[in-house]
Amino acid sequence: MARVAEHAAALDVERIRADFPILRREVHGRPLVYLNSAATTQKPRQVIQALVEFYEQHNANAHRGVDTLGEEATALFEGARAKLAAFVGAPDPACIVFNRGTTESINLVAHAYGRKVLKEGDEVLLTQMEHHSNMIPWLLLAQATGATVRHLPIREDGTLELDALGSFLTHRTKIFSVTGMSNVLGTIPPLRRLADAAHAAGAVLVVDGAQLVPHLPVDVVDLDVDFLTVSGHKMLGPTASGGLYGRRELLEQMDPFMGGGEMIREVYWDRATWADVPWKFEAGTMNIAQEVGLAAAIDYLGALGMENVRAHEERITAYAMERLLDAGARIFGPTDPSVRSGAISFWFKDIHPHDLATVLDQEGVAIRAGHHCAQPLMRVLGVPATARASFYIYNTPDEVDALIDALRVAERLFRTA
Amino acid sequence: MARVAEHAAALDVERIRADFPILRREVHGRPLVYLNSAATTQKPRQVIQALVEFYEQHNANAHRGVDTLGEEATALFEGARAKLAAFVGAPDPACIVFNRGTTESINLVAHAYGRKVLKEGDEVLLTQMEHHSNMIPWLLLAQATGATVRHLPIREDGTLELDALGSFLTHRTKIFSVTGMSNVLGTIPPLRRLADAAHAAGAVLVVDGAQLVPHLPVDVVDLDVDFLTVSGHKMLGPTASGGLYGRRELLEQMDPFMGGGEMIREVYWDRATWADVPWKFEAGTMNIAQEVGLAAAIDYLGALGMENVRAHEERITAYAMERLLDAGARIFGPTDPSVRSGAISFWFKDIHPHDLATVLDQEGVAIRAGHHCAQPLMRVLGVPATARASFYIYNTPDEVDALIDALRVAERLFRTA
Amino acid sequence: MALEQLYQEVILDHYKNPRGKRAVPGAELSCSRNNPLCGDEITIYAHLEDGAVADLGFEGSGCSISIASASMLVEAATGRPLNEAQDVAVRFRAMMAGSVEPDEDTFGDLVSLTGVRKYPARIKCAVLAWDVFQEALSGAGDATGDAPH
Amino acid sequence: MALEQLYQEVILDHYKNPRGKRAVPGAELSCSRNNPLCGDEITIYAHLEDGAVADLGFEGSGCSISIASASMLVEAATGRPLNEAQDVAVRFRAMMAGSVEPDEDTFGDLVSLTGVRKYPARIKCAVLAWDVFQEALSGAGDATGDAPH
Ligand SMILES: Cc1ncc(COP(=O)(O)O)c(C=O)c1O
Ligand SMILES: Cc1ncc(COP(=O)(O)O)c(C=O)c1O
Repeated sequence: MARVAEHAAALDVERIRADFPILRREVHGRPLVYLNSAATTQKPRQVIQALVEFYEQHNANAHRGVDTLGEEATALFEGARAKLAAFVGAPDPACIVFNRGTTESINLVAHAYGRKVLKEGDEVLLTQMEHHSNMIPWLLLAQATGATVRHLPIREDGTLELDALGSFLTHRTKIFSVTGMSNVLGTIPPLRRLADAAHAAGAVLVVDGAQLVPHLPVDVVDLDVDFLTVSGHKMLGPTASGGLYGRRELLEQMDPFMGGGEMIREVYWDRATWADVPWKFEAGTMNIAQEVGLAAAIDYLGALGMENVRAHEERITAYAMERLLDAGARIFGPTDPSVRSGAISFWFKDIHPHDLATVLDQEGVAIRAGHHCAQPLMRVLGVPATARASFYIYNTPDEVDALIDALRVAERLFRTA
Repeated sequence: MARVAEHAAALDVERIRADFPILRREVHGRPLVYLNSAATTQKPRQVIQALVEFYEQHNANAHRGVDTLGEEATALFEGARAKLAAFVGAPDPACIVFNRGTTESINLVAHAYGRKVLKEGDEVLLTQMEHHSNMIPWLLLAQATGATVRHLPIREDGTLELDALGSFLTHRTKIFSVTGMSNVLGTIPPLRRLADAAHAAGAVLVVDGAQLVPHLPVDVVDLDVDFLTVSGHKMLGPTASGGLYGRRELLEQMDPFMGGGEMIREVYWDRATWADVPWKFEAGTMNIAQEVGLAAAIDYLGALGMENVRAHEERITAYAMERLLDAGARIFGPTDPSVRSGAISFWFKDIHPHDLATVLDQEGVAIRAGHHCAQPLMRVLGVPATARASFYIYNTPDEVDALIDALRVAERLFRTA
Repeated sequence: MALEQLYQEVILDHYKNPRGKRAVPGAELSCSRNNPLCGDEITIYAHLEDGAVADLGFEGSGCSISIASASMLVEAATGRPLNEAQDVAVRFRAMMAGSVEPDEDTFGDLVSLTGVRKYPARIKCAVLAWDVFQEALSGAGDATGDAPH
Repeated sequence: MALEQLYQEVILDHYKNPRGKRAVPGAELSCSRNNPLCGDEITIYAHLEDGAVADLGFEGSGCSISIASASMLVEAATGRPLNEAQDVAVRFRAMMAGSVEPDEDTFGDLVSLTGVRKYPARIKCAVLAWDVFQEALSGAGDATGDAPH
């Protein structure tokens, strides 16, 4: 990780900020300080413009027409697929299935791969720090198949208990699904090592890339992962954009997920055959404009360079952690910025995170408070909820200062008299 | 139907056209004549602007934050739900589940209702004129449950063979799923009658509203349907907008469809409980901006008045059918414009629809050619494909003339020497 | 200023010194519920005598609004006949929904919670204890899936 | 004008008077495939003798481009040794993909199909018969799910 930072160029954050119209907004009379990019990122004008241009110039249904608009829309949609493939290092655009994001992608894998592969007595391995979107689909799958779901523990410092891997990842494990970057703790697990271990045990490795893909350079071939999910809305793209990378042989073996128009080859009253991958998994009218918008987001990130994105976040995370600790906050997860993400969960002066978020909002500072869709992890951490500040390419050290100032306001308000 | 047209006000089509930026486009040097709204409609600036405004002013994840942006995004998203509920006459916004459109909605019902209810020997009744999106999910369901899928025949004139209803809809039928308006034939089945028959047989009625909802006033209570699907992209809304109306008691009984964040109440390692409807069916980050865009589309249609929309389409359909028949086209489906939609499938001078569409495109006229995601219906009609022109609020009689002129060009080109 | 209106003295006081924050010995009615947005959880215990709420208490963890509201609930409902207590709950919810005006005589300290009305995401915090209370009174607590875990 | 370039005389001629539009008696190889976009379906029949394509024919319905292309395929491949026939197919596909330049000597009438390259959605029509032909030659026709129905 440290290597990334060394040869990285600094982002021109002022210029970046100028691309995000919403950052000129005021909240309660204060300039918006948006520290909630782990929930969803803001969108640059280039992405918004791509949507406008699609709807004003090229809007049509994809893969259905021989008319000019239809061909343009198809070319833009398939062009977006090639861009996303290149962005994650996929060898072939056919390995990219488009859909709404990580949640739909994991449901797709659980349904189309899991139901085919799992039998009673088999196991799905998760970790203790998964998002509900990487838990519930497996729970439902386990109920449907008689398989069992297990959870690799985390250590005190918020990293995975890798010493226990051998006893959790066994010949019974058919699927190992793990976050590439924890949305609560910021932890970045050693994916290549997990992939090797999974493969040695005869399991596939599914990576929840919701937080990973927006924040780190990713190469599915280097990492040797079998599935990787992408949430477009967390990487400057529109809501309802994103998809799933899958190893081609696996995608080809899999059953369809949803049925409908376009995912078929031939349909008879009582049977049907399926289209080639990836279209086998794309039923009905897709999120065409959204994926075209995501392509613009990928262009934007590509121009910045993902190594530089990462270096910027590492710097701002280091500064934020220092100031938060100084201010008396308790931080959950690894404390070394070079091995973690810029999503910082904390607990401050025994003020309930909900109260904290409300007070901060009055000061213009948007953070997230709650269980972050990770209720079981909250129980492990021994708190009902945490406050979370998270950073992206448009955040500045001044905004960290604004966060700290706002925390002081909350402290004064809630100080026990 | 005739009643609707009588007291309807004429649409100010020139003013409407000015709202659609894409209609100023040229194709091969000719003004675009877009006659493919049954595939997807164009978008007015009001809808595009709603998207821009969302991303520039209010973008945040819904239902997750106590910050100002989060509350604004949530209010806009839930406001869109209330608008869609009112638009289809749903008694309560909680009856509206958001998702990508008709295909996802039918998959949801097949999965969350069908898998719960169907047993071996049970039947799902469809008709011969369904879209693949209203066939494949039931085929997959039948494979998973051992149930059988049957198809109510159509008559020569493209209407349903209602005399056969009694023998197809029996005590074995648990689900009757029918299009509200055929995308190939234009047929509008008598939904209330079908609902009554379904209920008398102890089945639920699912209506594929992809074509219906954009083109006719709809009231789910009057029609007494149990489920109705909505495709936002076919009614001026963004791609990836729309959803499902479901009778509340049914939604409450149903299992979840996809699992993930937000659709839960409490999550433990080995079990979970679900959120109230409709959120039980909305996992992960939803299509927030898209539903907000759909709300703007509903406002737009509401201001025009759906009765006036229908009256306009009836008039232009009558004119188009007259001119097509004059020109020597063979039209599939009912020929009385007052009982059908403005989607007109035809066969012209034995020119293959694909060739026809290519020639028309050169003349600026966009139509659809193919099997329209209804391969089995094509076999019933005895053709490999049809050409289809379809109309919406922005189409004019002049555009019908342009279609006819372009057909003449094709005729000259393909005339047997 | 807005913050002081939300976090009024009386709210912070109830938060820091909650009334009746204890399990009630011999409570016939008890019920637990969580707020899925934030994970807050409140359990209500009620002991009835002669058709009145003789003793009332709560346990749980939550933000200042949810704890203060629970504490005020204990004050407002203890000692009341069942139907009166139920009535207060109904009217409090109406006040939070904006359909009933706050009135010091009826609502006492509870009036201070109307500041929350401007924060839609926090209204759930203010009514959480009341949800649980109403469920406990209806005896429904055991039948639903929301029993204490 | 663009239309005339797409629908050249020679294409329309092959469309209206397709060569070899018939089942081939005694064909050892046959294969069927459809274009899922439009429903067009082509079946190819080939009879081999001494390692050469002795007789070739097709049946099916389709647009002018797919029928003309099938007809030209019959002309181009009949009589050729298997490996040469396979080679024509590979080079035709390369020409349609734009990676090989059209050349009248090699391709004959097939050159007329390069007008289709400007219409991405129609390229599938032009190569449909060739897909089926290659599949038939590879003997794979029976193994896939794409056998005639
Ligand atoms: C780690 C993680 N996994 C999954 C998700 C869900 O992803 P999506 O919002 O794309 O469904 C999120 C974000 O909410 C996340 O942070
Ligand atoms: C009758 C009918 N049903 C279903 C669909 C599929 O709907 P969607 O595109 O919203 O998935 C369509 C349109 O493609 C349609 O016309």
